[in-house]
Amino acid sequence: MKKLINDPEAVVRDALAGVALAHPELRIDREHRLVIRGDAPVQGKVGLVSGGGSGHEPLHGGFVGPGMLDAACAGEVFTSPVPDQMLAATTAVNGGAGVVHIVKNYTGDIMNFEMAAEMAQAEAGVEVASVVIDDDVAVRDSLYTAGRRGVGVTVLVEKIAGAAAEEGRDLAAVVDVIKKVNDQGRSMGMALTSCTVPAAGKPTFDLPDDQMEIGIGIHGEPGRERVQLAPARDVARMLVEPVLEDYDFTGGDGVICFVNGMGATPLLELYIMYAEIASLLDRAGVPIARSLVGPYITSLDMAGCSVTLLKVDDDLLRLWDAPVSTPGLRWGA
Amino acid sequence: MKKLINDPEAVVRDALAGVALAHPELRIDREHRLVIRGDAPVQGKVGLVSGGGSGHEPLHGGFVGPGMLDAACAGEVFTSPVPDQMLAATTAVNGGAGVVHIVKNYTGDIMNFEMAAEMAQAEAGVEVASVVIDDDVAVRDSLYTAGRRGVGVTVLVEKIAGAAAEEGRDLAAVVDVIKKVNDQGRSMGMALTSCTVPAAGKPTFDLPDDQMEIGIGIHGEPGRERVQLAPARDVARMLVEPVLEDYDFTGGDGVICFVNGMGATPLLELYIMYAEIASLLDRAGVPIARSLVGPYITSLDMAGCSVTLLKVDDDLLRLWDAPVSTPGLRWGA
Amino acid sequence: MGGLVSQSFDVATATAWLRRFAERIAAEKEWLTELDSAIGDGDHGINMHRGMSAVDEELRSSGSGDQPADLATLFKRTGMKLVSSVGGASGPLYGTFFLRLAAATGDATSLDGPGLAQAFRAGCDGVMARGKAALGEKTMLDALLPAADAFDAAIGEGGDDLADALKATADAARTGREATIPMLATKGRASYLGDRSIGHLDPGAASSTLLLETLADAVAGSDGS
Amino acid sequence: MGGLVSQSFDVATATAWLRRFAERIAAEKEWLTELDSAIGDGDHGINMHRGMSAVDEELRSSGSGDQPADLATLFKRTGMKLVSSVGGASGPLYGTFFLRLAAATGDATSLDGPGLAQAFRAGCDGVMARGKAALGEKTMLDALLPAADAFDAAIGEGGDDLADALKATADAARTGREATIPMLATKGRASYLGDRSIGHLDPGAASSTLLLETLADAVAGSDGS
Ligand SMILES: Nc1ncnc2c1ncn2[C@@H]1O[C@H](COP(=O)(O)OP(=O)(O)O)[C@@H](O)[C@H]1O
Ligand SMILES: Nc1ncnc2c1ncn2[C@@H]1O[C@H](COP(=O)(O)OP(=O)(O)O)[C@@H](O)[C@H]1O
Ligand SMILES: [Mg+2]
Ligand SMILES: [Mg+2]
Ligand SMILES: [Mg+2]
Ligand SMILES: [Mg+2]
Repeated sequence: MKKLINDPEAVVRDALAGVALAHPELRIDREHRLVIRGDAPVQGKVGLVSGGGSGHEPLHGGFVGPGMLDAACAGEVFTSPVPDQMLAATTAVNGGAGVVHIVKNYTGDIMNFEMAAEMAQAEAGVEVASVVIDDDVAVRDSLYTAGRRGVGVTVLVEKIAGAAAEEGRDLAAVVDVIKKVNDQGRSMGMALTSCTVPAAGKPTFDLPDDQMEIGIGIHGEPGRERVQLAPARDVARMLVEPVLEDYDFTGGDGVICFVNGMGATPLLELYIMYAEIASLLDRAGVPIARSLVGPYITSLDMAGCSVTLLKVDDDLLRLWDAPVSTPGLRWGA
Repeated sequence: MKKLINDPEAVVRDALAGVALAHPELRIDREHRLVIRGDAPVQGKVGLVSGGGSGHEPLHGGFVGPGMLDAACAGEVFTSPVPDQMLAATTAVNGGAGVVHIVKNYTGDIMNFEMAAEMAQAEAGVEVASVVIDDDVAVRDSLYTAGRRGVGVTVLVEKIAGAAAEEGRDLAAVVDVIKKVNDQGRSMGMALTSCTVPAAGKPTFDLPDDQMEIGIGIHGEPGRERVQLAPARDVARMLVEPVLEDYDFTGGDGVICFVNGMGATPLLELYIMYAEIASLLDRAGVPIARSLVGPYITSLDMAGCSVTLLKVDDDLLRLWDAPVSTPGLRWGA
Repeated sequence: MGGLVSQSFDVATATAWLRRFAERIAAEKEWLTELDSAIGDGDHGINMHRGMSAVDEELRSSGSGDQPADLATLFKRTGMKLVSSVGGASGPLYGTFFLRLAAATGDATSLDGPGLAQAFRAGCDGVMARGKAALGEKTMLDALLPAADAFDAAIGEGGDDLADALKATADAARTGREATIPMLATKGRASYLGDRSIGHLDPGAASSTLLLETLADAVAGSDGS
Repeated sequence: MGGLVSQSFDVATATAWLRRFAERIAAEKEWLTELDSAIGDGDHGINMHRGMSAVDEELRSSGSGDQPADLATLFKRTGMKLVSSVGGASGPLYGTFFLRLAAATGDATSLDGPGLAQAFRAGCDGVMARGKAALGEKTMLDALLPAADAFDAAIGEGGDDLADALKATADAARTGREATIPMLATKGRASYLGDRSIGHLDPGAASSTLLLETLADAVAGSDGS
């Protein structure tokens, strides 16, 4: 295992120390492993808390700041944080207008956030609303699964909900906009290589030199199928087709097209993928209103990419364009 | 070779197609492989042109936009662009106040930019000033080398010179600020793995599983020495010490501390490195005024990082903080 | 012996159980992680090890005045420690298991066979409630529930001592664990795999089997000493 | 034969040379790239192949009315094509070589031995001026300059025909190329390596040797046909 780390068991603690030093505008709670907006709690504003296993940086800690999250809880690598953390985050950002928990749909995240919400309401009297993000079309949402995984749409949710909270919408309205984004967004990912969890010390799975995994999750969970390596244009098809089959993206004001890198895939390749994806969308009559290209929800050192489409309207576009100032996403401020 | 590409010989063309589609605010000259500010030429403003081999994205094309470059020329992977490209870029951004060529110190880049400047002056009558960036302390600057390589400082130069040009400084003043940044900036990099040039199809060099390369260049050029893998805190020392030995960073208004990812190194690791580097600077009495952490000058799919320090004063800090709006670096706008 | 479940399960035995469980988890960390790599995200051994090390450390560090006076205190501390240190799916599930065990033991300082079987059943119910899963979904419940049934059956027959009953319980857990191999996962991360989850042993069922094996060992050990 | 350098070097021979050079570059692309991987950035074969393919394509596609009338036109086109398609260090260097060759041939449609030797020397001077390098710095000049000297010497002796003179020239390039192995690089990317550049053959010296070998072949071939 080749990694720039000190102790494989302490990567989250050590990285958080770096975040604290690099971003004095944020507040870091080292005990609870929280990244918190410097000016939290913002009185009268709905507080936004997210979190999850580490290893997906910049998600979630890199999305804390004005116009996005109020706090993020960092779990161990690929492991949901624990209720104590979410409780501390919820208390820290409660400005009296309630707190939203943005939860990616994984059994562990759901259960830990559920326990935290019970505790926050019972112990601290904070009004908590939880919204679950489940956008990964690689997984069939049926009785036979834990439901779709939460992946790329989470990034878009955090930006758009952040803008909605910033402009003063109330708890119910912020929850509504999150649900709308989750309903109108879909993702699909792929991997060229496995990732290596530091504490495990070796790749999570073996992928032969001539194969790739289609429908991969962001934790190295195996995907839909393993296929022969193929040119970018074929990979684009394998990702875009299931997304378009699952939801009708035509007829609105276009889509936000988000091409995400899994951690070890350079920007050069992501732009090649973007060109192929854009041309497929064009052929399908889906206009692109905005784009986002880069590694925003990663899987440690995995090589690969994912595509997320979100059908937008005027309101969502305005919220997307609103100023945001976080380490990972910044514009207009 | 596992890459998200179509044709290994056409990665630059294909990626540029993606940039054109993802960033309608930029103008792409596909024939000359240029990324140009949408509103170029800006009358009365000094034009800033840079460029170099591809494979370092977001450098340079991702740094085109208000507050940074006016145009970037994309060469083949790791190969300097050709004079025709630089000539076309120079003409496209000439707003009557002269054009600066920001050239990284590599034999090929120097010679091609030199031919282009000769042509621009002779054929198009544009006043061109060239500034060479050479900040890599891994290379001894002596009679026995082609001089120091241009690496991380290039990113800081493009931001700061962009702000200087944007606020209306003249050609000589912009050149002065670039020279100052180059004089006061130093870098050192390392690699955990090789990169793979698409057209070559296999790693540029072999690096055993238990070794790393200290002093690596951004093209896979071997570095100062190969050593055993070591914890992040030791790697930080191997990078920071030669930088501090080479230039006195104390006594100013602190430094911009830029921890750069080589392409395949995740943000989690970069923040771990940042914590170690910041603590070394603290011990050395070098205060950090600003930080930048992320993959900004990469080497395809190489895993590794580099450290760049720039000693700043009020003027440089103000220029650093000024608004910038490019795909790769954006704030205040 | 015959007809009587004579041994009692007290705080010392329960503490020994938790320590043995922590040890086995440490020893099998790699294996559990490997199982989770095949159908999950490759962290189950790491998660359980983090949690049980924390529990073990608390057990060691609690001074003589701080020793749990009753089983409920011991199990509540264990459950809370697991909830607050493990995360993932297994944190709330194992945490809830011990919190329910605590609730079921009241202020008892020791339990007899039927009492332990009842408490164990309560723990399993807690796992079902928290995870909303049932038998046959390829989870830890496929080791826990057959074990609970075997425990009840052994106690009901009234023919064995507690150590023997727990041996049968652990055997049932092992059988249940092996039975997860051909199962299709319909809960947890493994469910994402669809048919590809078939043919692999569930990591949570593996760690739960260790829980039952160490329980049997701890009681047999205290019996013999 | 004796005392006379009888053959002349005309547009057809020059065209054959460029084509052979393009072919050899294509054939040795991997090798050149491998050499550059050891002490550079692993692209020299790719760079030269891109450039010479472009030259070759232009040579093929130029219709009958578009055929270069004289050597200067042919070499100027070649040089400009290389400058505008190769990039890197080798683009301006090989480009300048051919542009200087063009300048040296004036409006000649063919050159005799001394003329060609003079033009070749002018090309080498161009490479020196553009790259600010000299003999012994582990660059293409370490093949080119010994070749130029050998060419001059062969012509000066006046005892050989052009084909033989060029055979000696190519031999000198090969010897010069091999001599780069123990050299310390002090120009170009390889200089970054310091002592570690020692023990490797310089890629530019390797491609320049191909340039001289194909020149010898082209003249020998046209001689024989
Ligand atoms: N809903 C559930 N009910 C019961 N057990 C479950 C459920 N979901 C997952 N598990 C168990 O949890 C185990 C995985 O635990 P672990 O790897 O630590 O957590 P995570 O899946 O969050 O990485 C699975 O092997 C399975 O036995
Ligand atoms: N200053 C120079 N003068 C002459 N030849 C040089 C000089 N610098 C480099 N070279 C030659 O160029 C070759 C490298 O060419 P190439 O790999 O195509 O370019 P780059 O180094 O830009 O990648 C070297 O092997 C060397 O022979
Ligand atoms: Mg996990
Ligand atoms: Mg090159
Ligand atoms: Mg797991
Ligand atoms: Mg090269």
